[in-house]
Amino acid sequence: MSKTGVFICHCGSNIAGVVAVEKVVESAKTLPGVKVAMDYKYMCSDPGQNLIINTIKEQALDRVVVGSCSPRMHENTFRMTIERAGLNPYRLEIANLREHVSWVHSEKASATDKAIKLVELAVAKVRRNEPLQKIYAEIEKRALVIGGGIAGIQAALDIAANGYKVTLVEREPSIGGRMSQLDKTFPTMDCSACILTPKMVAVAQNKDITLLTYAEVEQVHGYVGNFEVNINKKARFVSMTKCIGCGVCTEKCPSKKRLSEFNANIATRKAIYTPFPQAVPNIPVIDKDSCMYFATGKCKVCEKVCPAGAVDYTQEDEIITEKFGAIVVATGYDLYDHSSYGEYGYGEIPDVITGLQLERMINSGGPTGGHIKRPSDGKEPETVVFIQCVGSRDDAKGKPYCSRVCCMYTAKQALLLREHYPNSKAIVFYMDIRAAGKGYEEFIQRVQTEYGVLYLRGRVSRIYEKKDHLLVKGVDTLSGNQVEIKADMVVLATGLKPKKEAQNLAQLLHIGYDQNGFYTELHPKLAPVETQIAGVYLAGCCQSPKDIPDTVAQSSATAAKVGALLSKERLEIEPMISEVNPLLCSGCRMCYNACPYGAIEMEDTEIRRGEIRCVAKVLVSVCKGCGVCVAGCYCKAIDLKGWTDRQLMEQIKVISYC
Amino acid sequence: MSKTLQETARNLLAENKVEVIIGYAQGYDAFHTRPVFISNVEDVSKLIINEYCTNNLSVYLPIHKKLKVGIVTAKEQDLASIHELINEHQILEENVIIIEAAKQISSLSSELGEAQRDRGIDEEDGRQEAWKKRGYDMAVEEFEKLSAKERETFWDKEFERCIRCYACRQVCPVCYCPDCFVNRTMPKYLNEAVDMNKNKLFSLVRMLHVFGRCMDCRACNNACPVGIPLRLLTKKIAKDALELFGYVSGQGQEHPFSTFEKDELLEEIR
Amino acid sequence: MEKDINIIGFLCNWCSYAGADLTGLNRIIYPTNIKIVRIPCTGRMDPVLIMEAFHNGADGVLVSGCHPGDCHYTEGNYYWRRRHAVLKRLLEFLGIDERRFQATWVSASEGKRFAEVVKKVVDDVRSWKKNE
Amino acid sequence: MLFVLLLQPTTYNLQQKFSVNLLLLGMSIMEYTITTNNLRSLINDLLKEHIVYAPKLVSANTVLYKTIVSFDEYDSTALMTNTSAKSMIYPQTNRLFEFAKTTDGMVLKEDEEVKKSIIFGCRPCDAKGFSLLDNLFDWKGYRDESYFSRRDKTTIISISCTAPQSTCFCNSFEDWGATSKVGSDLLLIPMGDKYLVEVVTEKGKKITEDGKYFEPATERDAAIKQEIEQSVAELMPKKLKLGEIKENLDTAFESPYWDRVHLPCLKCNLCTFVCPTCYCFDISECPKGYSNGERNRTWDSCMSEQFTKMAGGVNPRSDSKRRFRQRVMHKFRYHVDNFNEYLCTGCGRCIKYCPVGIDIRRVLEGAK
Repeated sequence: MSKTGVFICHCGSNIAGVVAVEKVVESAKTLPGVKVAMDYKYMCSDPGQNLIINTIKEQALDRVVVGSCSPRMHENTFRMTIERAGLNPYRLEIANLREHVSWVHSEKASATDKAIKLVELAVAKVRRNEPLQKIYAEIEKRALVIGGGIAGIQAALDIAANGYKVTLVEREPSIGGRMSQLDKTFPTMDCSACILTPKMVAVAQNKDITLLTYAEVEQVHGYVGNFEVNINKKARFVSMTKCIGCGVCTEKCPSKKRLSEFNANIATRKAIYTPFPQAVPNIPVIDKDSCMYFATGKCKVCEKVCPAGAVDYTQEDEIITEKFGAIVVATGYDLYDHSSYGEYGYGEIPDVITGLQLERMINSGGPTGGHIKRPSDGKEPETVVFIQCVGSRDDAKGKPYCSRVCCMYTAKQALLLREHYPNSKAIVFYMDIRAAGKGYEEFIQRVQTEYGVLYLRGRVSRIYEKKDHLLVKGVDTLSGNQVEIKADMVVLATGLKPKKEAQNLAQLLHIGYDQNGFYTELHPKLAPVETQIAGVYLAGCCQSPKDIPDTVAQSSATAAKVGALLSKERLEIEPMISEVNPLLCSGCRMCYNACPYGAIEMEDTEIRRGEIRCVAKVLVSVCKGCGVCVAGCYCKAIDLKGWTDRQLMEQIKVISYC
Repeated sequence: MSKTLQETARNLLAENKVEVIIGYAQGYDAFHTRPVFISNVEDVSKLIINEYCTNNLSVYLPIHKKLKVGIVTAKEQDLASIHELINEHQILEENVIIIEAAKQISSLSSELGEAQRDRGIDEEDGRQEAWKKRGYDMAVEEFEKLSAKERETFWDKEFERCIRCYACRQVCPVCYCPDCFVNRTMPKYLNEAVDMNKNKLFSLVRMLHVFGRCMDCRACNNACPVGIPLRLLTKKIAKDALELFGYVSGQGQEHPFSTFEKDELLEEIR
Repeated sequence: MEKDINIIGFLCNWCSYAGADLTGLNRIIYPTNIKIVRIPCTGRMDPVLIMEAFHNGADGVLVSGCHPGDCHYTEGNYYWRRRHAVLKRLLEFLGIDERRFQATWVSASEGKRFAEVVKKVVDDVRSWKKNE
Repeated sequence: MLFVLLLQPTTYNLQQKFSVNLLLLGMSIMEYTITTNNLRSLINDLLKEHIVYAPKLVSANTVLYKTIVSFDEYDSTALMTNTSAKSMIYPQTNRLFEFAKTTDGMVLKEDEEVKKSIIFGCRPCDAKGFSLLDNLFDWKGYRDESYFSRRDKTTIISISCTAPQSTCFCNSFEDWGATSKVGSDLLLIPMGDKYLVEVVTEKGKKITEDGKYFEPATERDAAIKQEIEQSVAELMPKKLKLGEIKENLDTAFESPYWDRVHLPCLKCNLCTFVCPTCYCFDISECPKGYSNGERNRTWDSCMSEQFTKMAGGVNPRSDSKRRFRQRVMHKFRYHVDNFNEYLCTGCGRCIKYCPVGIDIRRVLEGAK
């Protein structure tokens, strides 16, 4: 017979005010297997915990039931308590007498009856609680960072600084991400490239960082500490080792029709190209789709001109499989496509451009050499209208959230415009100004007062294409007047949205994403960089829109988490997971097919001497303990430790008999 | 017909393609057959095939999964059972040679009512009326129209006489678990004491376990010594599988319980 | 006195159990007839446990989990939704009154809703028991 | 008369022995006739003070012994019920006692007094089953009170059969006859619109004592009875040579025969549960809450894997062959060694209902 101790907490008057605690104690004493029952004012307090510890020792208890607040509150507290008394921490059950009794029932007699029943329930369950042992797994002391923008770069550098090996995977030919496309950064107006490039170079030079550009994650198996990842290194058709980065190939390439992604489609690029001059690695790739050789079999100009003989048309995609202990997801964002806005011309008016396009024009290294030119006629615009919240805070477009950076980048661009062209006029249509960062509000004020940018609170209802200008009709809600502005160019502050492949990656990693497609953190307040999949962390805009300082801060936080994980000698895994009894398993694979985590393996096992059968086996470190396999097992060969059928049946019987 | 079958069996055995043939032989009278295991060429003359071959022989395959077996199938459902067992990794496809007799049988048996054939016609004594009156040949749809109380009364009466001999389970090709849940003692799902509620629980759980795997071969229905209309239940689960998940067992679809769609059954639970 | 009705609530640890905790935090009163059994996930819910509950004399069974898409284990509740659909129909086919077996989704933030759900289930089971 | 004095015995044993003696002594058995209408009245009268079990059509093709509330519920057309009459006296679930933990310790509550009952319309093969069970449950000084508490209070009114089925093989046993009386208290032999009534035991006699429904049998009736016996005998299938079979079985334990013959058997418990003589049981506790419960004796079956499975997992009869052999050997060898009678009455239910058509006659004849 088990020796259970029952400890009922008054929780001040929270429980004792409604539940007749002494009656619960008396009734508990009569339950089979209960050796001692007592109550105390605050069981979770130090004296309360000591009472439990001392009673366990004095009475040689082997199981404990605590009648207190919700197990979600103090289960861990009391587990540690009984562990200190030398018991297995899993031989504890909590009867939820506060949230489920005293706080929701006012009638004292029936509340007490229910409390008695709940204690009986816990006693019945704890009788079948097996002592569970924590499971330990080895940790692969390497991290994978997916995404080579500023978030990924920062995370990779910080993890490496902690002394761990990092592999940084970037889909584009160069790392740098969105930040490399920007001209200046708000509110300090530092040159984006000037602060980013050193970091990019640092990545390339760091011996602990393996850089895989032009590569994508294809498959992820395994679990925290032991992820096995297949990475597809796309064929670059240029040898990484031979290429000297002279750029002759790009210069001579005859195919030049392709729009440059890096330049936000306002310019073209060659078929063999590096996205931008400061690219890391500075090695071009051949874009198979626009290359003449791959289309027609003729050309081979690049191969002919290459002084290093680095061009290799026979290169093929290469899948590399590596093991990692932790994964950082830093896949960044896409910009909202404004072609769904009829009032802004469905994206078909050439002189209505996006903020990023303006950013590329204004950049002195950009295709226009730092001059703002109207796409329609190449003229420098005089009056530029900026429209904020395009694809942000717009329920009608399915984008209810604020993209957080548009207010600031619009202000920055207006400032740059005014700086470049003192005669120009900048008019900003806004809904609200959100300038909640350090120095942000001051910046907005400066833009308005020092740079004379006109801010109109209101929406633009329509943009008309006139002969040589645009007619912007809108409303100034502060004055209540309809306004009509003759503008030379309109710049849309398009919002941020998750990468379109974000969902695929989420499914590969089994991480969640919200209704907007941003990855879900484990807890919005207390675990903002973790995901529900242990060992997978988030950094940057893939989690939610954020500016560069926040991104960098989050990346460093992520790196700290990764460091904390990788620095452990071995990994502790909750033991409340599934277990197969091979004797009972028929090998039908219901569990194998259903497991959401792929935690079941089919394995030939010698179940009795001389009898080998292919039966299910739980991969302890992969199993998360959801129990889908248990419900699906006809043979009842699989059970969930800590939630066994035996435990639940005891509880069912206790309730049903009342 | 039996002659052709015997010839096929003889060849398979003689050419060592199989170690044993599982087929049908004459039962205790002309209206009954019994499963038979033939491993000697001399014995193939025992094999017969006729409209009374109602057993689903695939139930023997998991038991003899290591042998090379030639198996006679008398019904489409028997054939489907074999495929299901292969899908569920209980038998190896290469170990089974199917001797299909289903088509010939179906042409013969149309003359007889299904129920009559299953039970043997020697008991034909005017009780078909009672059969009808009690709803034994009732379609699932009709039965569903009864009130909850009527349905409960019906099944209470039926399961009251169940003797828990587990013949229904033992003859079922997909009830191949090494140890049925009813045998489990920790916890004990079913007590040894036999009463209506427990009998019902057993059959209900068995139905859930064979959901999506039952080929509606009628083996359990025919095996019951006290005539519990288990067919009504197997038809019901087949109907639900089709209506809810567009699933037909034995077609190699993924089992409804090991997969899901995110945007299905939206009205089921709110 | 006649025995009052007796309902087992199987609540998933992550959403519905937390939701029921929130009901407590908000001090919303509901009937005492329900006793809650914590389960890790509705995906763990083996139909045999529900049948055992009825068999052992429970008047009603409520199973509640995370809303579709919110499952802590991503998919557990989708599996449950399928099993539930089949179990519910089979129980009804065998004449178990539909009011006795109910399932719902209650999130961790739906404390008020949990109290409403309990009240509804208790009322339903009571109305069934009356006509028994 | 002498037996009048002996009529008052207090223990069942004496009563039983006396009844048997009556037969063995060859004393003339009291014979009456009863018309169908009177039989109806008789049964309806008996219903007032007895629980009456009789074959009743419970569903298509299913006739079972059930308590009846009037004679009209009795189904006279069925040759045989699907399950044997065994469960009327030796129920599948037999509650031995209830227990409750109280402040005064454990309190046992035995079952309430068993009511007087009648099994009506029993076939001789089922009735004979009871005589086999009687010997078994009262063996070597051990008397099973639970069994006899019902047995003593049950009167068996059998009705002989006129048309055997192809599965019947009761004629293989020595004491066979269409009018075999073993185990019955009263035997009714149908003769058109009336029955010849043979009083077999004192319990049977008590029923006829009232007299108002019975008429003494005539010589003509006796002649008809003989005709019936003759015609039924002709309808019976060929007899099994049980002596020979027993001898074969005595040496057949290790025979390779069992390797083949068990193959179709799927190890359900059906044959043993429908059998009028299979008596193996299991004892289990059924708890109800923490402090109450009951102890039950339930049928068990040597066909089931659990039957011989031990707590540690060892199972001496783990495979199909051993269990199949056990059933055959027990009925036709071991039991004969112990009791000098076969544990079988030839009712043929195991043949008729076996889901895989195993015919025990064929199994026995092939055993070597």
